[in-house]
Amino acid sequence: MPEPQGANAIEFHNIHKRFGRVVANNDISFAVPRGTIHGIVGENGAGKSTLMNILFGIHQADSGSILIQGRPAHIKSSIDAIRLGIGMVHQHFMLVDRLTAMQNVVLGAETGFWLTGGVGGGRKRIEALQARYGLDFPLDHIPHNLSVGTQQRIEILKALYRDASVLILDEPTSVLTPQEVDILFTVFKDLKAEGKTVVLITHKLREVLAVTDNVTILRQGRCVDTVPTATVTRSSLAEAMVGRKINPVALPTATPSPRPKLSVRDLVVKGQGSMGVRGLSFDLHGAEILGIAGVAGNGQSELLMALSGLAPVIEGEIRTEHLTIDHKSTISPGGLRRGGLGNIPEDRHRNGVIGEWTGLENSILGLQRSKDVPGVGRSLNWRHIEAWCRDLLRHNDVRPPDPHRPIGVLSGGNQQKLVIGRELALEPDILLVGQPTRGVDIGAIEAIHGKLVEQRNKGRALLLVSVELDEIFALSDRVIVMFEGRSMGELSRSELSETLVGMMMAGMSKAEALGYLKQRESA
Amino acid sequence: ADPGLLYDLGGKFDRSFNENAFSGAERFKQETGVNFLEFELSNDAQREQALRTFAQNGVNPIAVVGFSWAPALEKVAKEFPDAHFAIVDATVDLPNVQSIEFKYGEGAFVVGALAGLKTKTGTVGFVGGMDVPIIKDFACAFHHGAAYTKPGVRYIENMTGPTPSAWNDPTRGRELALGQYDRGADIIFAAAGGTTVGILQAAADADKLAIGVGLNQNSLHPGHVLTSATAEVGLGIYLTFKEAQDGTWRPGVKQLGLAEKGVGWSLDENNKPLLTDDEIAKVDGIVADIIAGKIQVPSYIQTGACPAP
Amino acid sequence: MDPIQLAASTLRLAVPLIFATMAGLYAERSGLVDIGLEGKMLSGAFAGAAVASLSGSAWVGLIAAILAGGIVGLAQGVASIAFRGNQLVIGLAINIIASGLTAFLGIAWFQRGGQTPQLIEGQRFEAIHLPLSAEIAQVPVVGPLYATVIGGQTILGYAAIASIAITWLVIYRTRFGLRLVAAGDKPEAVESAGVSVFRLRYCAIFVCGCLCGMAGAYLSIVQGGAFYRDMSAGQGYMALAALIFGGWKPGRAALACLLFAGADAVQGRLQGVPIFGQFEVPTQVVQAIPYLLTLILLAGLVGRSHGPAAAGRPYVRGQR
Amino acid sequence: MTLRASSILGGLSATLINLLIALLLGGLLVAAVGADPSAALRVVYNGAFGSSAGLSYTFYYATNYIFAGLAFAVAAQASQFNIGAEGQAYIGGLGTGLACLALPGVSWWLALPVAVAASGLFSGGWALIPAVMEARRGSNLIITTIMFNFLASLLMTFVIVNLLRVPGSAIPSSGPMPESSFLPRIDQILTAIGIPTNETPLTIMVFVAVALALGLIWLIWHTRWGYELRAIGKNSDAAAFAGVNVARVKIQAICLSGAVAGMLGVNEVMGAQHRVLLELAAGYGFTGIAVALIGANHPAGIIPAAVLFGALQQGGASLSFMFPNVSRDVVVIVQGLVILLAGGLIHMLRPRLVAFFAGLLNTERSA
Ligand SMILES: Nc1ncnc2c1ncn2[C@@H]1O[C@H](COP(=O)(O)OP(=O)(O)OP(=O)(O)O)[C@@H](O)[C@H]1O
Ligand SMILES: Nc1ncnc2c1ncn2[C@@H]1O[C@H](COP(=O)(O)OP(=O)(O)OP(=O)(O)O)[C@@H](O)[C@H]1O
Ligand SMILES: [Mg+2]
Ligand SMILES: [Mg+2]
Repeated sequence: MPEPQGANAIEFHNIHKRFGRVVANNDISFAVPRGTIHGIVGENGAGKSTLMNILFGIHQADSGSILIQGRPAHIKSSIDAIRLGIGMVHQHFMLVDRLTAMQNVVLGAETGFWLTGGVGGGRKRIEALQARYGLDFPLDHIPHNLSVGTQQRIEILKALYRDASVLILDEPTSVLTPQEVDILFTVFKDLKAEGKTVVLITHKLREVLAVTDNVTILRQGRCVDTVPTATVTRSSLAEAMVGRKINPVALPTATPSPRPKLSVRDLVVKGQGSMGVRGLSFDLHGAEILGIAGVAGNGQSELLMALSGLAPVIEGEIRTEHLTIDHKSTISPGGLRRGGLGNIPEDRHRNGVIGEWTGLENSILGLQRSKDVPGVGRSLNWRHIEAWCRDLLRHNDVRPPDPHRPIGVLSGGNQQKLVIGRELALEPDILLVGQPTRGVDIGAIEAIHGKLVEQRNKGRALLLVSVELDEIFALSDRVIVMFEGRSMGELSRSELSETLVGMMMAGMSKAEALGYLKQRESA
Repeated sequence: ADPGLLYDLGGKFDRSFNENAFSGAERFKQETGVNFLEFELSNDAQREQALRTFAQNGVNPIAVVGFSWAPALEKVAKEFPDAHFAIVDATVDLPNVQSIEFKYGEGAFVVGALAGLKTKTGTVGFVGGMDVPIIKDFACAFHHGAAYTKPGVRYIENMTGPTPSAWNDPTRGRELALGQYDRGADIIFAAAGGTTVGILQAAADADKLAIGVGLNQNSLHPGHVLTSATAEVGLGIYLTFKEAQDGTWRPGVKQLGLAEKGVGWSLDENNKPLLTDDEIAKVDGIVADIIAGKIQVPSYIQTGACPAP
Repeated sequence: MDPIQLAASTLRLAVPLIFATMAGLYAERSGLVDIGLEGKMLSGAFAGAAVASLSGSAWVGLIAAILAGGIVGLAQGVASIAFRGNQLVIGLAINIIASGLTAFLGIAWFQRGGQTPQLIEGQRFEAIHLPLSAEIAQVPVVGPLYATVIGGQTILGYAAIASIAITWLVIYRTRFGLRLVAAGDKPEAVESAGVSVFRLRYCAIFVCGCLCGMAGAYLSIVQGGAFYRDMSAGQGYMALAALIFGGWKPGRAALACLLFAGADAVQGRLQGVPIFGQFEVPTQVVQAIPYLLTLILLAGLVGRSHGPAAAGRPYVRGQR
Repeated sequence: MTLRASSILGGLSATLINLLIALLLGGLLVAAVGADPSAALRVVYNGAFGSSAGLSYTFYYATNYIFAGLAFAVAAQASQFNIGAEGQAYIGGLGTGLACLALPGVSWWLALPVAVAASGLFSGGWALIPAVMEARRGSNLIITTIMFNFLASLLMTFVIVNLLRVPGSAIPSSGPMPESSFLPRIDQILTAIGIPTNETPLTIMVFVAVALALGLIWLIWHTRWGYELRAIGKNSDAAAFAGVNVARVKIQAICLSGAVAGMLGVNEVMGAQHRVLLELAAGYGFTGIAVALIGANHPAGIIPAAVLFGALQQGGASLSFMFPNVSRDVVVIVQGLVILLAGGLIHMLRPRLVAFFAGLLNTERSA
């Protein structure tokens, strides 16, 4: 690690980077002062990850230079970056599911040839670091079975284990619960207090305002501005990023349909790395959005899987107008779709799109057995489908609206716009919505929220599963809080409060939580 | 015109009948100074093509090795009535084809008889290549030969494998032979092309006896190769080339058995120490009896089954 | 069937499989799919027999075999790591080229159809007779077991057993193994942890080649006593099957090798044995035993096994 | 558009350059055995393309490679690696043989559809167990199909030697097929229209092969079933989420792959050999894997790759005829080099060439 010179931990000078014809970084220059927390914001595809990947040696800049601790750095690979004291927590975690948490931390920084005494003597050091920064995780578990928040702590510790003095985090909070975010920010502050530097990429402006010292705004590959956080407001930041004003969606009053479109009774679903669903009942009516709140891993995913026909119902039943699913009569995802169900998956990469395919091919994924898409039948008429796809891309503001581009090269937000557009296109009666805005920029969030509310207003029934409380609060007519596979109670829109929902998410029933709050108020 | 030789799929150096044929052609070349053409197949479709190419180029006579050539030869020989052809191991009844057939069973019977004489454990073994009729024929005759000199002899049989690689898998051959020795056999007859050397190797490694096939393989592991059941494929090729050169070439069927010295058992300085004069005399007696028709050698190919000895 | 002899035969048949399976384990664990085991075995077998017969020493032959396997491995590495070729195609090509080239060189150097000269005593590894074998030979079970199963193997036989233990140690107990396993599952993670995936994979494919060379040396120097064209006879593919069967784990894969070898040994001994009194089972049915056994175990016991997640995917830095 | 054009141009030129490198290396080998490489190359070219008979042989081999390549590609589009075309074709050959033997005196145009159906049924059926094991039990298809190749060899040896063999014959093959069932040969057609041509095993099956390739393009890229198949191949989780019955489509794909391999059996039994021979698939099934991979698992790539392999096979045979020193091993090595360079090392030059053409096309446009 170089001896620090000057006041800046990192300086970017005129960084350029192109991918084919896409200019990802265009003449970017700014500095990150040592011992600060630095935010980077920008729309999807603005070039944030690219810049950080250049810093970490994963990509090489086409031109421009980087100074680390005041000295010119030639970062050819991550090995160089690590040697320079840079640690990175990637947007998609770099954890190996075949290794334990501890092995993951030690990987590449082992002390000797033999892995004796707790993977090369690393155990003691890890435990010390865990204690120092409050980064709790079980050392001998496989990361795959741990919550995302825990996985992230492993990643952070991995960087600290290598004596990182600069820590880069790419959208670390997009999958975290509010509690986990709090823990994370405490860690940031501890690091800052030790003189370390933190670079934070995020789409959540609230967090930028809460925790950063300075913020850099990127737009379409260019650096718009770098300013002290104290001088900006949420709306000024948003405007700088998107280039226009952002308005929260309005939720006009609506009357839910009298008969439920979807009824779930005493549902039990086997858990996959969590407890699963353990007896859940609710009704979902037309013209309403039912929000399912809860810390990730409390059975929401299993609920969605069962409702999609991907996980068997162990007990209880799911009933729609045409179908009943219980432990005897299973139904395939195809059958459910035919029964008028739209489905926005939680995990876009895994379930929502096929990255190597073009937008055209992706635009009928899941609709391939539908009778309502022009050109789709036993044989496919791609000319007709292309016309439909162009409409879809245009109506949903997918950028670029090119049906022949592989979907994988689009930014996450644009992929998500395509998925949502596709699932809404046939106006299904019931719509399952899982984490609709994960990793999506504020402009796109506005658009997506608008689409969902529009469907509700048209009388469709929407089940919204999200770990984002903001999102739940903004969109839901009613909210069910899930904890360990059960409902902690149902709240109407007027009852919603962050403290109440937070307590229920931690495992208190609605009655207990209300009682506790009343007690506290009177005290 | 130069003569030509077309090998079967096993290729020129299969340590078996193709190689034997090659050595016959080489002998012809050395003695007469006349060159010969040759071709190794890569697949069945090349048979007709190879025959035609040779015939069109005036190669004469054209000898083919192996029964698999019969259908192709039958077709092409008709197209070139002026060319002369010879086929080993099959009969093609055409006025311009000489068919050279070996009575392999007679040779196998004789080495079987020798094995029957020599076995101390009362068990003899047989390792074949693939489970195909010609190998069954060897096996059956060998078994009968052994039972002739040692009634009630125990007989074990193995086939190396299901694909043509069975003809060229000495390591498997060795293991199968070792297995047979473990099961009590002390003499094993190998009729498995290139796999045979593995069986002979096993005999040397286990200090037991084995019988070679095709060529005289007695010298490979002296003291461990009891004898070899030879078939003079090379002689057949040599003769057909020579006859054509001398103008004495005749079409028709040549049956080469013990009487014609087309097949036989090899006796040389390598295996002499293993045999007593009495044993040699007995085997020669059996040879004479077969030639005289006093002993009938069973034929699996004809009957589709091997009668119990 | 004498169980002692059966065990000894199983071990002999298992040796080349074990070497090749361990070889494949290194390659595949590092993220390189290797169907070129066959070709590397063949190269090793040829180099081993050729050099042993020229030099007159089995040891020099063995070293040549290891080097030949290693060099072919590195070439395969360059093609699949640096040039990011399709690993299946490269493996296939290696097998085909090795089959042709060994025969070609064999004919050029030794004539006789590419067969190398028969190795004589001293040019081959002999079975090692353990001390006291003769003395306790009379003790039932233990005596023959000691003399022919525990003892009675060649040096390469013991090396094969050792290769299982060493592989286990390397994979689970060393830094190299940790990184290797990680590179096969998530190379990006290894790179972001500051370790070169390329270097790891080159190491792995080189070790793989060396072990294949040893497998080949066993075929030619010990078993065949010479090199014969295509003498590996599909064992590289069987090794691959054993590797998958054993879930890419050293111990289990070695067990799979023993299973295949055992089934093969039993098969050889069951041929022509009348079952149910006089009824003679067709040879083909007996020969099918190892394959059927594998299928039944695969369907019944093993089920879905997950190999290294990144195997077959060329690693490109920063690709998403 | 320039993107697409430059990537196609780059890919093509990379393939051609690599092919040249492979041939150059082969030339060195030929020179090493004392033959003149340029003369050898001429012999190979003339042997493969220089005469109507040579051309016919080239296309006959190509027919087999097309079938085998398509068989692999069908399943590979669903990310299923069917290594079993060899055994499936072998069993398909049995189906063909039985169909023809059961229809003595029935002319070929009636026998062909029956034989195709029988072959497809046999070979597709032979693929069914591995397919079900893969889809329902997760048993690795590579292993199971390797095992089934061995089992096919065992079964066929038994059937041919014990059931189909002409009694009293030493030849391990069935008797000849009824002459009425022989497929019309292209040389007959050529001779009839005034181009006298030697008899070759090239029959109308070559048209069947091309038609099958076109049919598969339609099936895989222009039908719902093909769409679902490809979805499984790219991301089976997403496919399941989209309502694809993953297990069923996988089984269908693998069985179809087997049935396509069976057409190789039809070509060999009804077109070329007119009997059921031992090992009638003769390794085409294995080489077909390389053909498919070089052809990027797409029929449009498989056909040229198959012709290339056919030309190598046929040209290689001419080479061995003309140069006794050049053994068939040399031909095998050159084949291996072509697979390595045109298939395995295609990325060696491709990115550079794509970039080169992209630059070229861009400057042209701006000019
Ligand atoms: N490896 C790559 N190959 C081709 N294009 C790329 C690659 N990586 C990024 N891009 C493109 O570069 C641009 C910038 O991407 P980048 O990932 O840096 O955006 P981002 O600001 O991190 O977006 P997000 O908020 O969605 O994470 C995008 O247009 C993207 O499509
Ligand atoms: N999306 C859909 N909407 C309406 N009917 C459908 C849909 N998908 C399938 N069907 C019909 O439902 C029945 C059973 O569906 P199944 O999944 O078995 O399809 P299939 O008929 O096998 O289609 P394919 O032949 O393409 O596989 C069929 O008659 C099919 O036509
Ligand atoms: Mg990003
Ligand atoms: Mg269907």
